[in-house]
Amino acid sequence: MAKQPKPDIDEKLVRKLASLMEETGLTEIEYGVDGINIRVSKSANIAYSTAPVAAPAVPAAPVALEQTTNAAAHPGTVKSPMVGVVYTSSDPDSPAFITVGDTVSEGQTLLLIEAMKVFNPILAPKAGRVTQILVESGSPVEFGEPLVIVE
Amino acid sequence: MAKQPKPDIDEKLVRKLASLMEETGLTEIEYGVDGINIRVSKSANIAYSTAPVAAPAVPAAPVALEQTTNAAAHPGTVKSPMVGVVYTSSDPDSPAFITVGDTVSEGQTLLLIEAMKVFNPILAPKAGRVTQILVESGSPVEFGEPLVIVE
Amino acid sequence: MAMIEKVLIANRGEIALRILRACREMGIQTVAVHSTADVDAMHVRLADESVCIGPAAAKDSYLSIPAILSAATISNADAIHPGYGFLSENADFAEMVEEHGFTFIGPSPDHIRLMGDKIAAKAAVIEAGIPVVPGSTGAVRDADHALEIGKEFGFPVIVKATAGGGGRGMKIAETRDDIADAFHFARAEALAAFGNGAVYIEKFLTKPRHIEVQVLADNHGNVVHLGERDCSLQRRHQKLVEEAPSPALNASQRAEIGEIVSKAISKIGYRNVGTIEFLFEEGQFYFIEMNTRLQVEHPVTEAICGIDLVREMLRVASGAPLGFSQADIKFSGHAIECRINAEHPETFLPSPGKVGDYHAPGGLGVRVDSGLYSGYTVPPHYDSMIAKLIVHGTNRNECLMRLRRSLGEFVIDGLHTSIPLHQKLMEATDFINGDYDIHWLGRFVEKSNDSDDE
Amino acid sequence: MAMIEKVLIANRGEIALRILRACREMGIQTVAVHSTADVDAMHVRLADESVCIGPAAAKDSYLSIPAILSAATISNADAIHPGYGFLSENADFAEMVEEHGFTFIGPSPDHIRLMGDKIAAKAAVIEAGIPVVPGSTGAVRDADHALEIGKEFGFPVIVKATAGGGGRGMKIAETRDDIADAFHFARAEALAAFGNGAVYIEKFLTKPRHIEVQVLADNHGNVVHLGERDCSLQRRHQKLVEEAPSPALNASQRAEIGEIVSKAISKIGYRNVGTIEFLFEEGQFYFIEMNTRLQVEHPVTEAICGIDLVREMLRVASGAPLGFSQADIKFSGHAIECRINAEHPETFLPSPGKVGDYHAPGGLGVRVDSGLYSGYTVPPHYDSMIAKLIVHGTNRNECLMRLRRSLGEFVIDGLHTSIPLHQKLMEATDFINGDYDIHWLGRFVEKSNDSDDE
Repeated sequence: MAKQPKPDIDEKLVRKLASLMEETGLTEIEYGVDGINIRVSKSANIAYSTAPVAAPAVPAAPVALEQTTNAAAHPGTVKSPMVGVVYTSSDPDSPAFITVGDTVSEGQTLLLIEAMKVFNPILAPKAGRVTQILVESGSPVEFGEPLVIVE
Repeated sequence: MAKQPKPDIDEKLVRKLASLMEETGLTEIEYGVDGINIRVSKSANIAYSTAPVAAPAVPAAPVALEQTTNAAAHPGTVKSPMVGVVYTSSDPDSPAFITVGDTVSEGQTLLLIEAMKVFNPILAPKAGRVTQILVESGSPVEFGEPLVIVE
Repeated sequence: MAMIEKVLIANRGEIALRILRACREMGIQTVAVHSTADVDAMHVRLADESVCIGPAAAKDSYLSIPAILSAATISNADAIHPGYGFLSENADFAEMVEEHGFTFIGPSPDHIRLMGDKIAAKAAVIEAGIPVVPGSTGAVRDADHALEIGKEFGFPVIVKATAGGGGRGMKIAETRDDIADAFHFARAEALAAFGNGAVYIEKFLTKPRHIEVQVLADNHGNVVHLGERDCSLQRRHQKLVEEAPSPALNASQRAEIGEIVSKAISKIGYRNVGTIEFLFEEGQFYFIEMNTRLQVEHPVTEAICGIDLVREMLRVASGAPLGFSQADIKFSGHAIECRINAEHPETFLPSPGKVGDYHAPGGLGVRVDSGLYSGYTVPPHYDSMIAKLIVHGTNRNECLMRLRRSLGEFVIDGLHTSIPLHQKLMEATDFINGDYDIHWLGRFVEKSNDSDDE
Repeated sequence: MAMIEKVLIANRGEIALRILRACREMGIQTVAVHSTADVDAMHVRLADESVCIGPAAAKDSYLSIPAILSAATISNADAIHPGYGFLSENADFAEMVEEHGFTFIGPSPDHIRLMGDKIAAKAAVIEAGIPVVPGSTGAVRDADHALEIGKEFGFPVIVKATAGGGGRGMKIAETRDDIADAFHFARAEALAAFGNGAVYIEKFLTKPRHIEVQVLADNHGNVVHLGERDCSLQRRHQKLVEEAPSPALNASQRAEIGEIVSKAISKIGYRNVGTIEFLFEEGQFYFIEMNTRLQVEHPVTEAICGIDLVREMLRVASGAPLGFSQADIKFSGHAIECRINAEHPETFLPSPGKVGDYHAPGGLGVRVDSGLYSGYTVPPHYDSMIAKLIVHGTNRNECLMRLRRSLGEFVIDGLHTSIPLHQKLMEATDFINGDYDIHWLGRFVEKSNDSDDE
C-alpha cells in the first residue's frame, strides 16, 4: 500500500467524542488539539439511532459503514443484483475470477452469487481495472450491496 | 494545562458548550483557546407547534390572544395576582375606579378581584396614566392575566 | 417439529412490527427483510438482523420468492412468517418454504391452495357443513320452476345466465310477482348476448353485513373459534373499521356459527389461524371465502379474547398443542379497530411522504399498532395503511367514547390521513346504533363529502 | 347527587391526563388548572377549558386552596378531582370543596381526616378487624415480661422507648436468647436519653413485602376489593415497580385478606376508592396505613380486573351505585407498572429539561400513561415521574417478556430516565423469580452501580 506510514487514527479519541455526542445529543463536534484535528458529526436521520433499538441491528462498525457508503456512491461500483452468497471462484480449488489490479473487459465474470442453489455470474458492466474487491468468498450479500469497484 | 502529555479530550469543555447551547438555544458553537479549538452544533429542534389538541382549548380568537401577549409583554402592565372575578367598581351602582386616560397615583385602587368571597384590591404599582383597561367587570381572570396598562 | 428460534418476517409495515413484537416476547430471534425503500422502517431498526432483498417494487422484493428464501438461508432462520398480503396466501411459496427446510408459519400449502380456488373452496365448505348462498343446480326449466325455486330460497332472488358475465343476462326478482318477468328477461338477454338461454337462480342479499369467524387449530386435532368480527364498514371492498363482537349477533347465534365453523375446520383438517368470511342477512350466514392467514383486523379478536394470535401461530407452527379449549375462551367487552391510511379523508388520494410530529394516543384500553415515527417517510410503493388504532371497552358505548377520545389525541403531521373520516364516523347515528351493512360506508362517504361541499 | 357534568382536575402531569381521559370517555367536560410552568402540559392542551392558578411553586398553585376553588367557581365546574399528592389527602380541602357546593371526587373529609391521623387510623382499623403489627400495651415490666411478650409475638421483636424517637432507645432481639439484653439495653438508653426508662415491644419484620389492597365503595353500602398490588420494589420509600397479583400470594390468601378489608371498609363506612397498605411477612399481613385517594399504581389493578377506577370514582361521586358485586370481579393475567422518572438511572439526580424524540411503545398488552411529547419541557419544580409503562400478559412470564420488549422500544431523548434501570431490573434473577422484599431494590441499585464502576 502506501510508502510512508500514515498517521494512525486514535480510535479512543473518536470513540470518546462519539460517546460525548451520544450523551449530549450533539450532532457535530469538531476538536483540535496538539496538531490533531477531529470533527465528528451525525446526520439528522441517524439521530434516531439512539432510538428504539433493543438489540443492535446488523453488526457493522461505524467505520465499515462509512466505507460501504463511500463504495456505494462510487460510480464504478458493481452492486449485488440479488440476495445470496457470493463466491470469488467457480469452485474452492480454482483461482479467483479476479484480483485487485486486474484489467477486466465488459461482460467478464467477476463473481458468482448463489441464490436458491443457482449460481448467478456477476459480469463486469464495462471494461476497466479492478481497484477494490469488497466481499469475501462464501459471505452473504444483500440486494444492492457493493461487491467490486471497476475503474 | 500540561505541556505535552497525550492529547486528550477535555470533556468538561465540550459538556460546558453543550449545556451552554441548551441554555442559550444556539445550534452551533465554535470555541478556540490555548491551542484548543472546539466547535459544537446541534440540529434545530422542530417546535411542537401543531399540538395534540382534540377540542380547541380555552376559546380565544387568535387576535385576542395576540393582544393579550402584547399586553403581557408591556412594561406598564398590571397583572392579576390571583385567579378570580374582576370588578371595576366597588358595587354595581358606583362609578368605575378608573377609566382610560385617568392619571393614577401609586397605591391607588384600580380594580377588585373576588376570590373565595373576598374582594382583593388591585393597586397601581406606580403613578402614571391608564392607557388600557383589558378586562370587563364581572369577568373571570386567571393568575398572571393582564388587567390594566399604566404608563 | 422443534421450537422455533429464529423467524424471518416476510412482510413490511405494521404487521412486520406486530410479528417482531410477538417473537421478541417469546425470546425468538428476528430477521427483517426489506426493500431499498424500507431501510428506515421501524421493524428493520428493531430486528435482530435485517437483509435488503430487492428494490422498492414489491414484485422484486416482498413478492420475490428466491430473494426471501435466500435471505432465510444466509441468516439461518428456521421459520418464515408471511404476514398478510404479499406471499401469505401463495401455496407455491408455502411449499417452497417447507421444501427448503424452513417452517412456514401458517396452514399447509394444500389448504392454502384449496381455499384459493373459489369453486373448490365452496365445494369443500359445503361438504363440511358451512352454509353458502343457495343457488339452483342445473338450468331453470320455465317460469313455474323459477317460482318454485324462488319460494324455496325466499325473495329476492337473482336470475343469472349460466354462460353469463359482466352483469349481462342478470335480473333481480324482488318478490314472487316479479319472478316470471325476471326469468323471461334474463333468458332473452342471455340468449341474445351469449347465444345460450340457460339461466340459474341464486338467493339475492340486499343489505348483508360482512361477518367473519376467527379459527385457530393445532396439528393435534384441536380446533377453537374465537368469535366473530363485523367488517361491514367497507368502501370499494376495502375494510375501514372492524369490531368484535358484531352488534348484529347475540350469544346463541355466535355459539352456533362458531360451532359450525369449528366442526368444518376440523373436518377439513386445517391448521393454524384462519378466517371464514360470511355475508349475514336476516339471521342467516352465507359463506364468501376463507382467508388462510392472519388478518389485518385480528387485534379486535385479541382484545375481547385475551389471546395473542401471533404467539399462537408461532406455537402451533412449532408443533405445540393449543393451551386451551373452547370452554376456556371467554369474550369480554367490546373492541373496535380503525385503520388509519395515508390518504385524503375525502378524496382518498394516497398521501405518502415525510411524517412530521407523530404522537400516538395512550391510556387505558388503547392499543396502537404502527411502524410510524417522527421523521419517517411513508414510501409511495405500498399499501396506504400506516396505523391501526384498536380500542377496548367493557361495552360498545364505552368503546365508542374511548375511540373518540383517542382519535382526538392522535397526531400524525405532514400527511393526510383517514383520522378525520373516522372522527366523522364516530358521530354517525347509524354507526353508533350498529345499524349498517356493507353498502353503508360508501353512501356515508358520498353524503358526507356532498354536505361538506355545500 | 346529580350527574357530574364538568370536572376541575386539581392536579398536573400524567394523572391529570389520566383523569381527563376518563372524563372525556364519559362525556364530562374538563377544566385543567395549571401553574405558569405547566402552560404547555398535554392535559392543559387537551382540556375543554384551562385556568392558570398561580406561579410555578406548588404552594402558590397546586396547593393553593383559594386559587383552585376560585378556578372552579369561574369555570362553573361542579366537581373537583384531586388526583394523588398535592391536596388529595387534605381533609380541609375536601371539606371546603363541599362547602363551596362542589362535589369532591373522593372519600368524605371525615374519612380523610381519620386516616391521616396515624394513631386514630390504627385504632379504627383494629376495631374494624384489620391486622396490625403486634405491640405490647403499656410498659414492659422486666426481662421476664419481655420474654413472655416476645414468645407471644414470635421473634425477632424490637424493644422501643415509650418516650423515644430518632432511633434511640431501640434494640432488636433476634431470638429469645437476646431478649433480656435487648430489654436492659433499651431501658438504659431510654433512661439516659429521655429520662424515662419505659419501653414497649413490637414484632419486628426483617424482610417484609409491601402489599396493598385496593377497595372501591359507593354511597349505598356496596364495597368490593379489587385484589392486591405488590409494591415492594421501593428505594428510599419511593415505589419504582408495582405488580398485580403479588407473586407472594395465592388465591385463598387474596380472597381472605380481601374479605377482611372489605368488611373493615364497610364497618368504617368509607366511600370511593382507597387502598389499605400492609407489610406482609411469612403469610401474615400487618397494617401500615390507608391511602384515601387514587394511587399512582392503580393501572395494574385496572389491567387485571378490567375496571376503570377513575370512571368508578366519578360514578360513585355522582351518587351511582357500583355496577358489580364482588362475585363479578375476575382477576385475569398479570400486570406490571414501571414508573419512569426524569432522573439519572444510577445517581438518581433529577433530569428535567427539553424532550427530544419521544416515542412510546405500542402493540398488544401495552399501556402508556404520560403527558410527554417531543419538544415538551419537563419543568424542574415538581415530581420527576414523567411516564408510566403498564404491561399486561396472561401470566407473569409473558408480562416480563412484554415489558422487556416495550422498554426496548421506548424512546425519550434529551433527558436521563429510569428506563435503563428498569431494563436491568428485568434481567435480575430475584425479580424474575418474584423473590424480593422492601429492602431488595436499594441493595440491587447499590450492587448494580458498584459493578458498573469496575
